[in-house]
Amino acid sequence: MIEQLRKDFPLLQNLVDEQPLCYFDSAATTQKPQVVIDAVNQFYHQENANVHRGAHTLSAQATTKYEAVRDKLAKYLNVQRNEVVWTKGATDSLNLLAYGLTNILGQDDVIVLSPLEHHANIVPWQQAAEKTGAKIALLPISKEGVLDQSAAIELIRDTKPKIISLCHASNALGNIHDVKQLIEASKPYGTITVVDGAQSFMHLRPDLKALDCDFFVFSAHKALGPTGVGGLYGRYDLLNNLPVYQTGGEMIDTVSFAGTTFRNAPEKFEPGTPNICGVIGFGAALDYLTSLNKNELLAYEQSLHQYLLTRLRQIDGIKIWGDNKNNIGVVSFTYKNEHHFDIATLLNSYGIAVRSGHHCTQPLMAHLNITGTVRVSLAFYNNQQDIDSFIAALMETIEMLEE
Amino acid sequence: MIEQLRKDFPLLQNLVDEQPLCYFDSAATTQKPQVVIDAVNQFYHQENANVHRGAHTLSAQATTKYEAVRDKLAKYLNVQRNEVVWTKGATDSLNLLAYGLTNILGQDDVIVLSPLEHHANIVPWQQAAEKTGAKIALLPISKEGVLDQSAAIELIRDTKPKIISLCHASNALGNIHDVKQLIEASKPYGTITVVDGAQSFMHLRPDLKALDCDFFVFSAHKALGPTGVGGLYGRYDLLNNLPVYQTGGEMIDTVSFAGTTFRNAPEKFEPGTPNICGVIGFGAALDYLTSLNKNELLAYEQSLHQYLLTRLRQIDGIKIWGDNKNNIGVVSFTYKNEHHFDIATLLNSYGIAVRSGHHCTQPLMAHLNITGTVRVSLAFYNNQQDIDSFIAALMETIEMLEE
Amino acid sequence: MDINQIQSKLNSLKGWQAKYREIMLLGKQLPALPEPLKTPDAQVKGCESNVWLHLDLDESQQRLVIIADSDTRIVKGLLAIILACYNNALPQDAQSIDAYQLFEEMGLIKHLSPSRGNGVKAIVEQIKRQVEVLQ
Amino acid sequence: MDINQIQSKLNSLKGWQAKYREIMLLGKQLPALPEPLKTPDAQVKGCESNVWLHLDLDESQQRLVIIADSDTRIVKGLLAIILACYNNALPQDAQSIDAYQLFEEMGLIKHLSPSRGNGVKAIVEQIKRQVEVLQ
Ligand SMILES: Cc1ncc(COP(=O)(O)O)c(C=O)c1O
Ligand SMILES: Cc1ncc(COP(=O)(O)O)c(C=O)c1O
Repeated sequence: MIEQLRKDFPLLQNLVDEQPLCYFDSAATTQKPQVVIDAVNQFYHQENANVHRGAHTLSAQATTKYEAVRDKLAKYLNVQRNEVVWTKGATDSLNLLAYGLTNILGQDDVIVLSPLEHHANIVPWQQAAEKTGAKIALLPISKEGVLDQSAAIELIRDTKPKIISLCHASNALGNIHDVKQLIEASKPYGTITVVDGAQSFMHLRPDLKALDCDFFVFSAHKALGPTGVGGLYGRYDLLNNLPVYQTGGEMIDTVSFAGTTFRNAPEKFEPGTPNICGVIGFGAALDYLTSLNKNELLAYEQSLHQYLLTRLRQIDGIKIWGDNKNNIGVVSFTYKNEHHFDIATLLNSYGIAVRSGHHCTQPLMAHLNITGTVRVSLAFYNNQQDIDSFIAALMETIEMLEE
Repeated sequence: MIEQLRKDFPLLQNLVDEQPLCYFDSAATTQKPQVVIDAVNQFYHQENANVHRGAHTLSAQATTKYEAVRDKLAKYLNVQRNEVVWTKGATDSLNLLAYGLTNILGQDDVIVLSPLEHHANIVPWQQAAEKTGAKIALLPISKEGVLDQSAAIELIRDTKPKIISLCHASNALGNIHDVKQLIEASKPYGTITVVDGAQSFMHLRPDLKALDCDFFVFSAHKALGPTGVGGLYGRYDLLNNLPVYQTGGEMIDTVSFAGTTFRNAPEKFEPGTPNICGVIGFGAALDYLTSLNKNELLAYEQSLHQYLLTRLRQIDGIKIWGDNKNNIGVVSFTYKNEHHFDIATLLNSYGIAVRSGHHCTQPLMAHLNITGTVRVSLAFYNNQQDIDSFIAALMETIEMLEE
Repeated sequence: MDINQIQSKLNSLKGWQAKYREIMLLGKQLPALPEPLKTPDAQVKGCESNVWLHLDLDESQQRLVIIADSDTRIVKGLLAIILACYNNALPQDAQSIDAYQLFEEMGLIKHLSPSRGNGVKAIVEQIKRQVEVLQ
Repeated sequence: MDINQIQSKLNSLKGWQAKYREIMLLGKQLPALPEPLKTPDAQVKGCESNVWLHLDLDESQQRLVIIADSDTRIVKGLLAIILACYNNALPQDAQSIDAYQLFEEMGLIKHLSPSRGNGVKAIVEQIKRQVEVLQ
């Protein structure tokens, strides 16, 4: 099956630097299947028009198609269509939220985060905390970077947070968090719960009604879709009660210099011309994803991950960080005192595309007491051959470094 | 020449509702030349990767290509590359600005706008005014919707505004404003000058050093580029002194829970994964535009506009709004008491794609004492044949309405 | 004309111009709403043009009476079609009438601008909401 | 090795692995910067890895003396190449040396990650800025 699916991804068929490519950077951005590229293509060839205001057929059709993707997304996440807002991406969504929730925060109120968060799920909350005098409390994690679930629940009980914002899966280490349990634990305190689903959206296809979170954010480009588009889910009343964020056309009801009134969510949060083509391309990505069996795909990814771990563990001096059991298929490692940049650069000379560095998680790296890792992130379009090539290249890389 | 150029726009070759299409909605969004579609295509086929952090070749190449478009844009606007920020579009840019300039505003400070502004250049300033107690003053316009330049200069002298934000060209009526003169008039008062270039970017190719504005905003999708991307120019010191707006990855220097430091402009304002493919597609649009002679294109657009005006004026009962001399090629009209929606809908049945309504300029419509207009907006890919078809359809439409 | 007659008439017409002509004709036959009834309360949100709508039950028979108007000819014609679907229906039957579906069948939706444009959807939803309140 | 020797050596090597091996070798020959000199002031902004750089004039001849270090082997090797370009040059000549261009000629730029990555550009710009201050 996978060999068939791989053919859907044209970039994977290419040579890079005259070598076949082993793409292990899907946590940064995924490759796009042909159907997504075709949808974008077709839109510009045959359907391009602005949405929502047109009295002409092209505009009507573009609007229908654009809004239909909202339905697809709502279905994917198991929520209502008016509970999903289109944004520029996870970062945009988190900024909208942190801004919108600033006015529920007061002096010494607590925002709970984890040390595993991506900068996008740290800095906006820091800004909100600075403005309001709220405090940020961190869930406890181990030396290896694994969340201590029972201590986490305890911390929630102790701090009774106003807001919890947690990644469903860590981009740096791949750890999957049991956010459902943490959300449950926070219920008695009326905590607003935010899930950063940037990494879980594609791999785990979360059912938000089951997770029972208040808000959820993600980026399309990490889920087979185009760049420049993403989303925010919000439980309708909470969402609609957030203050307006960006303002402009489309999100208003009436504008006059005497005063302006706004629409309800989701329009309220969607000023200006949206990324129409991005949304339509993402619609094709959702169709593609949902045409594939979720459990089969996940099982395959998990087996690849196990294989990768097994092969890596055979190499002396490799240290693997994070939770290797509950993991979306990311391996973050260091080798002795060698610099992650050197390893990644040398691997690249063999056509192995990995990421190196702090992965926008500097506080996590500080906690682990390292400057960064080499990160191998898998998707269902990787195969065992990719991993074999990687291991072979890594062995030679290590040899070169130790010469 | 134009017949050759039209072939570059695949959508214009299509039938819509089994009829040839006359696309007159370029002020809403322009059609895209094949080279832009190809650039997007090629990116996803061969080059797709996240930017700025990769140790692998694909990422390096994507970064180089992405950053090269910043150079192209800077050259197009005649500014420095670190003075341009990528945003989601004009609306996003204006929100960034109004947020960033809020802290220079105090009680009773004056923000000058015109009644011709798009909602995106009104509501963000209203929000800033609400927060600070600043006042909005409006430049005087005529009953037809034309700016009174000398009264405008007087108003600037009288109000000594902290900020002026004006559209370079009106999207509703097409009027071109002599913003250069207004900017000059405001110099003695240290006014921050913002130009909304959404409509002028493509038609006028403004030289920002010559305009001498402090800030300038635009959207790529109105200039042959993809949706979901746009820009903000700022005079470097002013730009760099704006407070951070959205926060997250890429825009930070260091993040820790003890405190976070930010990069300088433009990175400071570019958190998260950008619309990489959108920027690269826009690069192709800029290449395409600049390969065409600016003056020839403008002269052609102006001659089309004149032809359209001449033909329309021959129809009894048509009222044309706005400045018909200094105009980017937009004709906004009403016919007796007929509703713009009816006219536009009937025109559409002939394959004529116009826009009807308030064009996101409700205050202007209120000033003109109408609920909306039918707007015909031209681009260089229109031809005389389009206009002839439009006039013929309009005559039949009027006949139907008067039956 | 009842809704079936309207439907077969529209289906029999070739070309958009003829269909629009018929739709506008239907609109013309719809009585104008007296100005005092064009209140903000009665306005249907989500239409680009102005649409006012009042819904009540006829005292004797407890059947739906809807009166409505629009400032555009075409939307007024669409209103006439919608009203033909619902007027005189029993409230309990109204919920199962899908006027939007009907428009789709007649091929009118694809051509008319959706959601925030012509507002067929908004009008139908408004009617359904008000019927629910009545029950 | 002077810069010409480095250049012809690198050009003669086939394959990326051989080139990187040579670059790392050049790095190994570069003396380590004493820890006290690895100050935040000396750090080059815009590199993903740590790069420290000190620039001065040799007292007798008034020629550039640059010492630098990095915590990665490859960047250290790149530093060695950059230093070979600038060390011993007269300040007035340094402005016309374009090490970045040289890297491009050797085909190294395309392969190494740009701007915020390996930081060749940032290092070269830092040197030019400091030379300007000296003059
Ligand atoms: C003059 C003007 N300003 C601002 C905008 C907003 O642009 P966007 O919707 O691309 O953000 C527009 C678009 O219609 C416009 O015409
Ligand atoms: C866990 C997590 N959160 C947030 C983000 C930010 O996403 P984007 O850069 O698409 O806005 C990322 C992307 O790396 C991520 O992995």
